[in-house]
Amino acid sequence: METLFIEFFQNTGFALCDYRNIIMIFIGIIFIYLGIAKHYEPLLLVPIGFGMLMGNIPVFQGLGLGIYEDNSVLHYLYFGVTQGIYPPLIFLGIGAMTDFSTLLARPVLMLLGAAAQTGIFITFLGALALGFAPNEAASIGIIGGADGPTAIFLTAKLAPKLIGPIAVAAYSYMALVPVIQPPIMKLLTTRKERLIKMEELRKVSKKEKIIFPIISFLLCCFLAPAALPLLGMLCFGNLLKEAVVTERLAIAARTSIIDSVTILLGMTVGASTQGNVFLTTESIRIFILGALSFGIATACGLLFAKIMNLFLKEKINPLLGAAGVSAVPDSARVVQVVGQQEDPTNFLLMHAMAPNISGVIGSAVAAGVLWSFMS
Amino acid sequence: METLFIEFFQNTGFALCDYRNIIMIFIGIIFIYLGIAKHYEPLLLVPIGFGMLMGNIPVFQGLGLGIYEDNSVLHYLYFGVTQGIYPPLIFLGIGAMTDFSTLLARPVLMLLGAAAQTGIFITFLGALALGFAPNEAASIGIIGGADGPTAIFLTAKLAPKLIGPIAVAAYSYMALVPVIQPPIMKLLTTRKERLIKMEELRKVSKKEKIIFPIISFLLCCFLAPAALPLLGMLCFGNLLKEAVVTERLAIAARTSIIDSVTILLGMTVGASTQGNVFLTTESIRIFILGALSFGIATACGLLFAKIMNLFLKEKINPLLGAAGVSAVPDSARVVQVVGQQEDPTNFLLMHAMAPNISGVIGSAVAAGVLWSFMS
Amino acid sequence: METLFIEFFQNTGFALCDYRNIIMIFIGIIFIYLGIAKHYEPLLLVPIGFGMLMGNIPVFQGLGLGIYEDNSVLHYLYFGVTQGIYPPLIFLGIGAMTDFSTLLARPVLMLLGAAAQTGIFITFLGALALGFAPNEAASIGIIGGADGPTAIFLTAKLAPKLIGPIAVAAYSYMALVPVIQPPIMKLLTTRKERLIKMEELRKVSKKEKIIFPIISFLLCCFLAPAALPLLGMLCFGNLLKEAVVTERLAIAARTSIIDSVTILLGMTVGASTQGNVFLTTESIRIFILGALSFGIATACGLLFAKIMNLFLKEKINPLLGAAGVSAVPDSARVVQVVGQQEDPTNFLLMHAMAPNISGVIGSAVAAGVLWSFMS
Amino acid sequence: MYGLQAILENNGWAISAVGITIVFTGLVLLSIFISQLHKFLDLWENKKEIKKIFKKEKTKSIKRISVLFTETHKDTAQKIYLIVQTMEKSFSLSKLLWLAKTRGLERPHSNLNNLLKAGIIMPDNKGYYIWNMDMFKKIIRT
Amino acid sequence: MYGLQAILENNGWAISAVGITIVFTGLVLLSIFISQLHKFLDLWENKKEIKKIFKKEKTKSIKRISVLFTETHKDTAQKIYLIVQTMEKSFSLSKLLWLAKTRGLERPHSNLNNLLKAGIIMPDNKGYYIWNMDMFKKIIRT
Amino acid sequence: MYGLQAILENNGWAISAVGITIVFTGLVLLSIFISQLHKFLDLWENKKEIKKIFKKEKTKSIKRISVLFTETHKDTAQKIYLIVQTMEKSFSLSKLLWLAKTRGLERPHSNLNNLLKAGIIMPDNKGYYIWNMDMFKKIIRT
Ligand code: NA
Ligand code: NA
Ligand code: NA
Repeated sequence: METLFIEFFQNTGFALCDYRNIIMIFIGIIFIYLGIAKHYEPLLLVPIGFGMLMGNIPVFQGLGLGIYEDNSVLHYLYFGVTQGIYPPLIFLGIGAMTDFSTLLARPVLMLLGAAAQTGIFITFLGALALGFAPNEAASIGIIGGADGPTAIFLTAKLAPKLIGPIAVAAYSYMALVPVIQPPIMKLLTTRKERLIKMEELRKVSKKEKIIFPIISFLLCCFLAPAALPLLGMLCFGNLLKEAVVTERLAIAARTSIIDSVTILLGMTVGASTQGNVFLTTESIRIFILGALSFGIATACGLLFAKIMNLFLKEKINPLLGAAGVSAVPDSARVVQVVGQQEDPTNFLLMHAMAPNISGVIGSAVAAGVLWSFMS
Repeated sequence: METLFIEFFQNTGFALCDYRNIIMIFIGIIFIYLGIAKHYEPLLLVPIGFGMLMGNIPVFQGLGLGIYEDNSVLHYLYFGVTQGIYPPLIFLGIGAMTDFSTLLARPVLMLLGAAAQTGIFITFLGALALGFAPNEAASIGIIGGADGPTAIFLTAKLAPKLIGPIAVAAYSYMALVPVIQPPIMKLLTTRKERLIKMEELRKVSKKEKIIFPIISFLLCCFLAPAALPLLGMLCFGNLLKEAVVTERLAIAARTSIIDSVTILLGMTVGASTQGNVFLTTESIRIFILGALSFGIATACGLLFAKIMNLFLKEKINPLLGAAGVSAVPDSARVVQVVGQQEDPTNFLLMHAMAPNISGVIGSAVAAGVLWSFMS
Repeated sequence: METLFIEFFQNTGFALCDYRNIIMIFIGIIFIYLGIAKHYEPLLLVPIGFGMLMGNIPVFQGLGLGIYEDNSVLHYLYFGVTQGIYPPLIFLGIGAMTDFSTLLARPVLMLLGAAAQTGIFITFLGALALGFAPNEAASIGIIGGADGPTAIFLTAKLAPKLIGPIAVAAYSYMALVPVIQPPIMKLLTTRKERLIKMEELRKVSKKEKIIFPIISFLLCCFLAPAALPLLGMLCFGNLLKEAVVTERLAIAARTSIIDSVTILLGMTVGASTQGNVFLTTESIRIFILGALSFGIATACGLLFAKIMNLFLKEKINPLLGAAGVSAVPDSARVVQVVGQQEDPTNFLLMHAMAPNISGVIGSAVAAGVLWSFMS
Repeated sequence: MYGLQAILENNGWAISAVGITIVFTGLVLLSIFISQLHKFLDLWENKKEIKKIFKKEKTKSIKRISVLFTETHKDTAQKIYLIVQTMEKSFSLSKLLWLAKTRGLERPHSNLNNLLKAGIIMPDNKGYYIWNMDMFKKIIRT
Repeated sequence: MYGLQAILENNGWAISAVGITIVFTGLVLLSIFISQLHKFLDLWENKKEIKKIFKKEKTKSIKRISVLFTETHKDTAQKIYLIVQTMEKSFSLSKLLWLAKTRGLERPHSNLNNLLKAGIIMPDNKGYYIWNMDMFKKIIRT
Repeated sequence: MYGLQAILENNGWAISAVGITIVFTGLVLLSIFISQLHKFLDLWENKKEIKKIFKKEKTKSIKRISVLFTETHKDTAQKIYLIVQTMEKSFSLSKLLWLAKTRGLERPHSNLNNLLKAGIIMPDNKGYYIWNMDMFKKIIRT
């Protein structure tokens, strides 16, 4: 019986524990804390954080417990991540809950959503320069797209080994948008620019809203066919929403489907960060590049807005450019907050939704382009 | 960089595009239009229509984008169609939302649901005569069952290659029930017959409703065991509904489960209609036979009702026979409408639900029989 | 045509039928009856009962109808059982609907939940003595854990062939808790003991509730890593609930996810009881041992409570010990009922929830321990 | 192969004939069964009903009348009702007891007990209790 | 390999340039399309509207006035409205007919028929009917 | 193999003993931890509370009083409140501003600004704003 006790003890987490597991568990708890106490993207940080705990319980190999073991429950649930199935399903739900009205009312603001994607490609170049292979560099660059599902999808297709660090980096920075963006926004704009008010948006008709997902899907996917899974589902979800007659399907998409998938995606992405796999110098470089990518994307959006103002009769508030990174809807809210710091009667939120959402489309297209070039 | 541009352009949809893709995209838009603007089965036509767009974006092979490529997202979601998993899940939901009261109150009307299935077998013979192989002929015949999930299920088991055209034909004709059926109904019935009023239905007790799904499942599946997956789930769903104590499971079945599966089934069935696979003379023949099948099924139901009237003391309105094709609940509504064109105070809807629902059971049994004979 | 008729008839359930199928169908109907008419765990007994009907329709082999055939729909749905995927998902939902307040308010009552698990190990010894292999004996012992998902999970990992009988035994006895437990409770306690009143529970703060799932997960899984899939999901679900900011995920977990999985798990477990596989002397022995296991677990809980009273200043009502078996929340209700038979003003329900829920944690740990020893 | 030959070769006539026969057999049997079902159930119900009238009704009424409510009891019951009105529809007995104590009702235990026995407070089978207004009116407010 | 060399070697500049160009092309095209869309839709709508004014409006109004309501009819309509108020928003015509019969209304069939023709009772396209209050006020309560 | 021999052979006693020990260890540790948890949390809370009393409360009250409301201001605030009542609970500031302009309020920008600074209009953190009734009563309706 003694031998059994000893044998058992040797298989407990206390005996098997690696310092890296402890670090990751600690990070997981921080994620949970930020989600719950600070309300930073709780729907993502809490599942990822708890997933980190689950993935870093030290387990003996062979029983089928770890996420990287073939027959474990976590492995089955992780399948949707590695095969890129979850991200399109999440996009389906996002489509079914997003109102594209502001974008339809002021289409010129879409360009800001395009400009911010420059960050993706600049980071891609940086990652190449740091010695990453092209497929890895592309996956790192997409962090600047500020769109979790897109980042996971592209990484699953191009560099599956990096899913853990890239997903965690992407979601961390998305959660930290209220911390990262304001200084850059204030640095690159003058007070006078930040005070610019936007004119009221026109009312958009139902027909425009129905036609939009169809056209934008066809146009973008003819241009970049590899954006099909993400953009297709985004537009499909939006069509289900706007068609009204398919309301019950839209409800399913934006409740049970997206919520179930968010739980599974968050948890398994978190669990994929096993200490020994995750805590590498590579991950650290990814985190640094990711932060840069985010910053550059924000800067590109802001600067492009200023360039646009050189040509536009009716000036736009360059703060809106920062919303082009996506990170829906946090970066749009940051624009609102920063704008109101100068003038509390300036309401930029609705206008910021336009670059914000077009940033989602933009990064999906960028992901499609990178995917098709890399494989 | 020029070469890259050219290379990229050669991989865009504009360069890869085939005229058949354009035709299919056009058809997809028509489907969406019919669903949204005309309210023809929008829960099916909109997903199928958008699926057609997704399936006909011209993509380069090898990247894993097309539904017929092994590792594509669409392929994984299509798995539920090819393995016949989605249709039983949809039947679970239908069972959980269907009230069998009228059928229990007037069981004799079930015979009309049986009669309409004759269309399946006549079309089967016609397809054989046109040179289709028996398994294909059976799959084509089932279009006359006017039941999408049943048609998809049987085709998945017998002739997986035809899933696209058969599913699209089945759903198209189901959507077009209000167009196809009325002329046949008016042709085969006299005004006097159409004026027949049905007596009030008796009230059905809770116990009858609970016992019904159990008995009808056991009886039909002992007779035709291959109807098990479809009928089993239909009756299971209905039991969950009628048992009341399992209400929360019934709710899941008739909301999140059926809606999620409807989205995935509709979209992937639509996406399976890639122009080069779909636009064949075979598909055209399937469409013609499908229309015939539908018409014959309607006629069989009507004529059998007239035959029944020769024997019944209390005559039934032969229009009810047209509801025997299934296409729940559209064909029952058509009966109501055509009946009211003669006499606005004649209310046939509730009575038409009986043959309508028994038509679902009938085609599931027919599918079981055909499946067991063909394999 | 005659030959075809005969051939067909030879393939109907009437011709293929085995007396064991009839027995199982009869048992299935009893399950449904107990669920609907007697309200014994209807959410489990109705799906399992109907699943028994589905699994015992006599089918010809080779077509892909039976649950044990590779390509059947039932087989695909059964995959979640055999791979142990459904039980953790159910635990996710249970976590998201359970309030651990009482347990936090009176942690000493957790020991009763530990004590009742002794039944598992005593039955394990009994099963060994009766000649079962260790892996089978462990699966049989877990019936005493009175926790369906845990029993199915462990059996799927250790002795997949026994899933049917063990799951049915576990759920049967859980449903029969109001019949099995009261006599044992009355036998092992004095009237004076049953009259003991418990003091009011203190109010538990939100922070405690949020920290609890994290700590209990880490602590138990460091101790018994193999409890990871079950405990991880239970605590994850509970965290989603208590975090409030993740309410929409908790709703998904405790509605669409748990309900969908319950439908599929119940039905396929029921369908796995094909007469020829299920009706063996082995199954009968499992049922007898299962009943014993349940009884012993109840007795252990009761007796341990009496032992605790020897040391505690403030005595606890030993009836609470019976709730330690889990069978949430039925056995807690039984405690309430038996307590009120002596004194209608004695309210034990809330107090009984503490051992009840800790019994769930206890059996998950026990399952983890057994799993790691057996493989 | 085309036409009638194809049908013959593939056993088409037989399959169709057998097929439609089976569909009809199934639905005819089912319709016959259903048409008899409610008659059978009616018989069964009546049997039970008759039994009930003779047996259960009696015991039930006896059981309930066995709790005697003095005027003091009724008065307390009214007070408890006022408390219950401040609570949710499904209330916890222990909370009610505590509230009753707090408000200084006399012998709350015994009074609640009486209400339970009389069926005025009834378990909702979910661990909570509900107030049976009908019974309350019948017994107390007479 | 590091630095600029790595970028060059992996065709980095070209990929980035092409990539960002495509993203811009897509969104620019889309934004141009959208900005024109509502103008196009307005035109289309107006075309229809104009047609409607000349065609449908006329036929519609004619169609409705074609049902003449005598005072007796109006009286019955009022009574039917009272019945409808006791029913759910979407009601079954057969049930309404039955209720009307039960309450002894004269010629319920013909009266219901008139209400249907006048558009006071309208199908809800789900097999049930709703009461068009506006039409009722316009025609009956004048 | 049966009986005690089977148990011995399969290491049954040891497995059971170890097993039940671990279950107990787990739950005992957990129960000890829980029983200490709320004490620990209380300490932590109190620490914060004490700090708060000395620091934040002051700054907060100062910050709020810094907005001075003249009678004219208060009057406008009352009018704005009437507008807010016609809107949803969470309202858009830009819409409120527009409504205020439409109804001819004087200097709506500056007035709204004051209400924001005074915390009478508060962001709901979802991009919309809510009306803080308590603050409104405290500052305006005094
Ligand atoms: Na983006
Ligand atoms: Na049919
Ligand atoms: Na237990």
